[in-house]
Amino acid sequence: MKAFTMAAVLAATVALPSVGMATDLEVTHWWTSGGEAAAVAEFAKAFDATGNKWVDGAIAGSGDVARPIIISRILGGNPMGATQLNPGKDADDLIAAGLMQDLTELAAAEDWANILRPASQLESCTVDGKVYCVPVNLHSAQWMWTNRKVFTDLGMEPPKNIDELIAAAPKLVEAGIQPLSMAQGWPVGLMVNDVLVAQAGVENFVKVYKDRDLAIAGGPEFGKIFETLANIRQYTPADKMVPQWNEAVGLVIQGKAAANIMGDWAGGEFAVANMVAGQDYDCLPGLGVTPVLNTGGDVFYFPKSADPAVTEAQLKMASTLVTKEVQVAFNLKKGSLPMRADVDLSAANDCMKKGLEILDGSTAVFPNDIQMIDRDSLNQINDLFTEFMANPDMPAADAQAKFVSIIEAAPK
Amino acid sequence: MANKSSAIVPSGAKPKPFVTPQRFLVYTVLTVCAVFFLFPLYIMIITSLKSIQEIQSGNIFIPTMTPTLDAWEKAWNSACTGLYCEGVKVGFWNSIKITVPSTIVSIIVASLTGYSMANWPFKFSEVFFTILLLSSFIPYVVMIYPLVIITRELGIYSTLPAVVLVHTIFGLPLLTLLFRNYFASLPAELFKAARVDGAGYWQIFFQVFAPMSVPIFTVAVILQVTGIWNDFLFGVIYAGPTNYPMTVQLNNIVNSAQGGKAYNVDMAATILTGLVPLAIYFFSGKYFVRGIAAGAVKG
Amino acid sequence: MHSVSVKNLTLKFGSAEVLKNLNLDVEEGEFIVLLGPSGCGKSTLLNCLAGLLELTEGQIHIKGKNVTWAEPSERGIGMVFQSYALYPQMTVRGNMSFGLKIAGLPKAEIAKRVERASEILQIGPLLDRKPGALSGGQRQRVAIGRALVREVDVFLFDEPLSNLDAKLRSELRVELKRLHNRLKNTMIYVTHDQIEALTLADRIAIMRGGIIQQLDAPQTIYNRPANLFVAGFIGSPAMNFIKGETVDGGKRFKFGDVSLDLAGYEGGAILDRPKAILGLRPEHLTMVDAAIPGHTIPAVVEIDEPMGADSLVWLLVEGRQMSVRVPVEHRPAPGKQVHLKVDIAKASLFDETNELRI
Amino acid sequence: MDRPNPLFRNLSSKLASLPMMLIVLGVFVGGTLWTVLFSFTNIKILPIFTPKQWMDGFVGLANYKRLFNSDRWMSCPAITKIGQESWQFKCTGAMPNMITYAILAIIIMISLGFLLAVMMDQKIRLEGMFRTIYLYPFALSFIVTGHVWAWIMSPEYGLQNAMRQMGWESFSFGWIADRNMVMYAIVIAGIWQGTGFVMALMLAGLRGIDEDIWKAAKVDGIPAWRTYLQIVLPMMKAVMVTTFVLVASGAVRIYDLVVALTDGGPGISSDVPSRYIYQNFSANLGQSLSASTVMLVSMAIVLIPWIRMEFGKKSQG
Repeated sequence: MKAFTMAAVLAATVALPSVGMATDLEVTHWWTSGGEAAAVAEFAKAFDATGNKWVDGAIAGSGDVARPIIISRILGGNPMGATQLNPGKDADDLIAAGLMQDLTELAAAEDWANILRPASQLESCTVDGKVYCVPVNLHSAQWMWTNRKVFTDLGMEPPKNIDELIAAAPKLVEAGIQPLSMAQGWPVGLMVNDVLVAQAGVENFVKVYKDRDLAIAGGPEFGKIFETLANIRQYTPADKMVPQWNEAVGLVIQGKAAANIMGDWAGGEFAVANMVAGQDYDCLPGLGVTPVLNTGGDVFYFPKSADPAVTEAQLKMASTLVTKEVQVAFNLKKGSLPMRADVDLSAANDCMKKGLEILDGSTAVFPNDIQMIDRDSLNQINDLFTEFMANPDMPAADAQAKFVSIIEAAPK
Repeated sequence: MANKSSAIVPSGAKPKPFVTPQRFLVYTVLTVCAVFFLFPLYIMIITSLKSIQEIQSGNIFIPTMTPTLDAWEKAWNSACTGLYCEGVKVGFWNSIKITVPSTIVSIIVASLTGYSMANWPFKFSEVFFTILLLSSFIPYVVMIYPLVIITRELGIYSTLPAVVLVHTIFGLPLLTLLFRNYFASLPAELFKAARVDGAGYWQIFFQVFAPMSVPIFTVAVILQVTGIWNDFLFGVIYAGPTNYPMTVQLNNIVNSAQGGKAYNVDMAATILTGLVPLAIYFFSGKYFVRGIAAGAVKG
Repeated sequence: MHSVSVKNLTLKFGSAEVLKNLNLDVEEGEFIVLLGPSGCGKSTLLNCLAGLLELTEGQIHIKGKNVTWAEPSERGIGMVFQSYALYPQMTVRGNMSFGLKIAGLPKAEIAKRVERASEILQIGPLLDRKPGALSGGQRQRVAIGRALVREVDVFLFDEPLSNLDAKLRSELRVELKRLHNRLKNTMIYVTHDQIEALTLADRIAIMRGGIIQQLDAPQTIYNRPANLFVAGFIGSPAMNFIKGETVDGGKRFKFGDVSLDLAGYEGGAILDRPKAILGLRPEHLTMVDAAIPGHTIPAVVEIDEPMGADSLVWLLVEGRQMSVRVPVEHRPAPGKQVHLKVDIAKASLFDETNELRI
Repeated sequence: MDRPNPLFRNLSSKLASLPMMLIVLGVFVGGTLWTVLFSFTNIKILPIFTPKQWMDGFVGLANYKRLFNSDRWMSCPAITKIGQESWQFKCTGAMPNMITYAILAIIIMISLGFLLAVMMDQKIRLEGMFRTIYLYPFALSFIVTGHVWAWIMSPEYGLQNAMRQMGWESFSFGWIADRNMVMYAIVIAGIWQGTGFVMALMLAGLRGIDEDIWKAAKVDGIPAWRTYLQIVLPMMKAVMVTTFVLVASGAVRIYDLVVALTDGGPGISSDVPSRYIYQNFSANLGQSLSASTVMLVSMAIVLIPWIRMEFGKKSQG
């Protein structure tokens, strides 16, 4: 442990040449797409304005690439000042090992429990009554994005839900347009989950994921949805897949594809392309079937530092991230919803307003998947879904059976 | 050694004075293969010279009529890698800072190890060598956390020495094999003569063997520079944020699209990042073959 | 005091015993040749003497000093290798002075010694060249020079002439002998070439299977080989061997229908041995036209090989081949029936069971 | 004078090998032990190292059970065709994919590399140019190789699209999106990247062959191709061994190329063990460790006897 602290001190002094008022904080995150980078810039601007310095440590490639790097850094005794990390079970181990900065005092002083909503977000940052991370936005993954122009050009009415899209699909294909663009990897899993929750309803979905209700997971209703998915997969053949989610969104923006199923962060890409919601494109929460949204979101953790100046800067940053102005500026760019209800969102676009409406209705709101089940099981589910959607030979019943067995094996 | 390098001239069948069907076949096969090997480079270069509109509308195989170096400029100077939009150039010196000492240290360690294995074997040296060879089959990724702990305990985590150490470790199996084979192929009598002359371990290495080993050192340098320069993971984990190599920027550019994928910038960034190892291959390919001829052939 | 003394030397590579309990004493100024077929352990023994191989058991003394565990350079030896083993990146001068520099000798002394050795070997003009620019013979001279400058008592030669062509080899052979006469150092010389051994050696040690079979002056080895192996190995063309038995209380050697009188044989008690081998060198047989009972062997001429000064005639005796050296004017026609007269005083008789000379 | 303490024999050699010994023992052996031992625990995201943590997290063979039950790692369903007696096994998953890749890559790279080397050895003109062309891909990282080839082979943008644009409407090249062909697409990219290096090794081997062999073969009237195959090839054993170690260790560890080229897709049909290990690495370390243990053990079974045979015998100079 001695070498550990020594290394930490050493690293801290190396990383921080000037011990004074201004403290450099390195921030790791995997936000490198256009909309994301623009949003991060708002954070950086606000933090720099406090007299400290945001040192950007972006690592593209999402969690799989970034997570081992983040964990290594923390483990190695030279942690970053702050880091994006999925809330929930991901960080539990790190907290249990005492490697994360406790934010409880700050949270109490600023009354986070009351100004941040929904409560579930702050809860996922709370372990044994202590707050360890700061939620910065609310994301929901259940959106279908359509390019209006594609449909109007073909003399068609833009679809209001996924069923209408499927109905229109043959005509789109005929016109040489991809009905549904799709990116490889987790976007496939996201889409399958979206279809599941839209068709089966929030209650059943949460029962399966959170309460591990095998009867529902293996039941006829889910069975039917798997059949629907098997039908959809003809429109997402492997040779139409693109590597990144934002490329898939890009196809919709360019009018090469009619629709894409993606989280609200896709809105940031439309914004960068200067498209207007409700006019150039439609965003349909709950895939237009039932207006449901989950409340995932991004959070920042602050690895513990031996340097009090760093700790101070960390607390400053945590506080900055949830101030009103920063929340508005950031979320408008990111396409996500702010954590605070008490902010002025007149500048928000149609999509965000739709989201806020649902959020206030709250019955249609459900927790993010990682808050209900562990990442390992999620990965397995994702494997299953990507394989199911890519393999036309895999019967829907098989996929459902495997889904049930993963749910069954997941640790409670 | 004169007779060694003279063995580098072609030893195949004598050339015929006229174009025979056989030679025609040889050149045809070589050319077809050359086309296959050049194809991706061609694509990379012409794509990097196109504008984004041209890429989206056009055929990837057809070169542009209006080449532009904009993408190159952007990739080097202003492509966004997260918050910063300074292109790949920011990591260039870091890559040098990592590559140079890593190459030197790993080659010193491996050459001495190979020399010991070949000329001064000791008890269990064969066992160590076997484990070393097996280690070249270990998936690197499982070694990440143990190495984090090791470098942390050494007090060097997140510094240049840590990444130098890691590259030395993962370069060791292959380089040791090459050096061992090379030194084993040198005449045993030379080693004996030096010992009779009173030269010890270090004197033989530095004064007798090292001057004869330029070819194999060339190979080792080429292999290590290429591997280390292209590395992303170790650099990002062990070198510390102040030393992030160029590949970190490349990864951020290539693995994320900012408002539609800028393939031309991707390609330019790719070529720019690969320029150092590419240059080394272009200029020293001859010594590479020569060096391997000296090192890997016998043993 | 012996110059070099090997005591009970055993060397094992793993379980293989390469040298077996070997003893060898070399006198001051003596030229010893280790001779034997490849794999007999002669080079291995030399490497042990040089300290390049570690013994399993036994001791080595050089000039009365136990050097068993001493470094090669501390043993007072110089060594010359078959492949010359010159350092390719150094000049001839560099090669010769390398060891002296390591030993920390003053520059003037090094220059003096290099000067002297190059004068002895007549390689003065080559001093600033690199080995790559030298011919094989020149390289070997440099290699010898490198041993010479060490000014040691014992020189070890490991097949130094094997890489040279026949003409150069015989030239350098003579030169080596001259060198030995001049320097009077102890020289231990490994070769598989018996001509070199016979011409150069004061004593030859014939080795097989890690054991010295016989250590004697060249003439003794030639005339009185201690066993069947030595007899067969030395001499070109090889000695003729005839399997048979000794009868009449060791007075006669009988094979097939032939019976030879053994009176005059120089050796031990012959006795009656049911399995004996008579060894006859081709030059110790004469071809005669008429049989002399008890002293000749009937034979039929097969072919002959004229060799300039004399001719080697191959004959068939009882279905086996034998060779006879005859003056070239006495070449017989093939198919001719002849008789071979045996000079029993120069013959060797072996017991087939233990292969030792009787 | 006594026999010196064997500990101090070749002391310099031991000292110089000390870094290697420390690395072998501390990193390779130590890391492998850690991998094997903690593959029996429920270690999830944060790595653990102490015996107490090991005891607390011990779960026996649970990780291995899951590994071998996972379709992603390996599944070998037996297929009976109607009217046929015979059973067919078609294995899918990361492990069979890697083995397919390794076998193909080793065979094609070595034979194509040898063929190219033989042709380069015909005293051709422009040898330097050809050599550079074949060798340069080795200077590029797998990530780059993967991205470029992904693009070339992409049915949407790549070769297929281009050919159709140029009027060859029926041209079809969609391996990368075809779950049955995708591994071959990866093999193509792998060959492109590594064959030049193999060629260089082989060329070096050929140049080390004694000239007299050619004269002898010519006198005997042996055709050139037979000389290469039956005389020269067996003489190049050492270079073959080096090449094999290089190509095989690269093929077994293949990761970046797959990630950049297909990211395991379509579905998980081009998954490989290293990718499985890497992905579990940030979610379920136990799985990751058990998968690499399986990989290491299977490698060791194949390699140890061979290494002992190949390198053990040369211990005496």
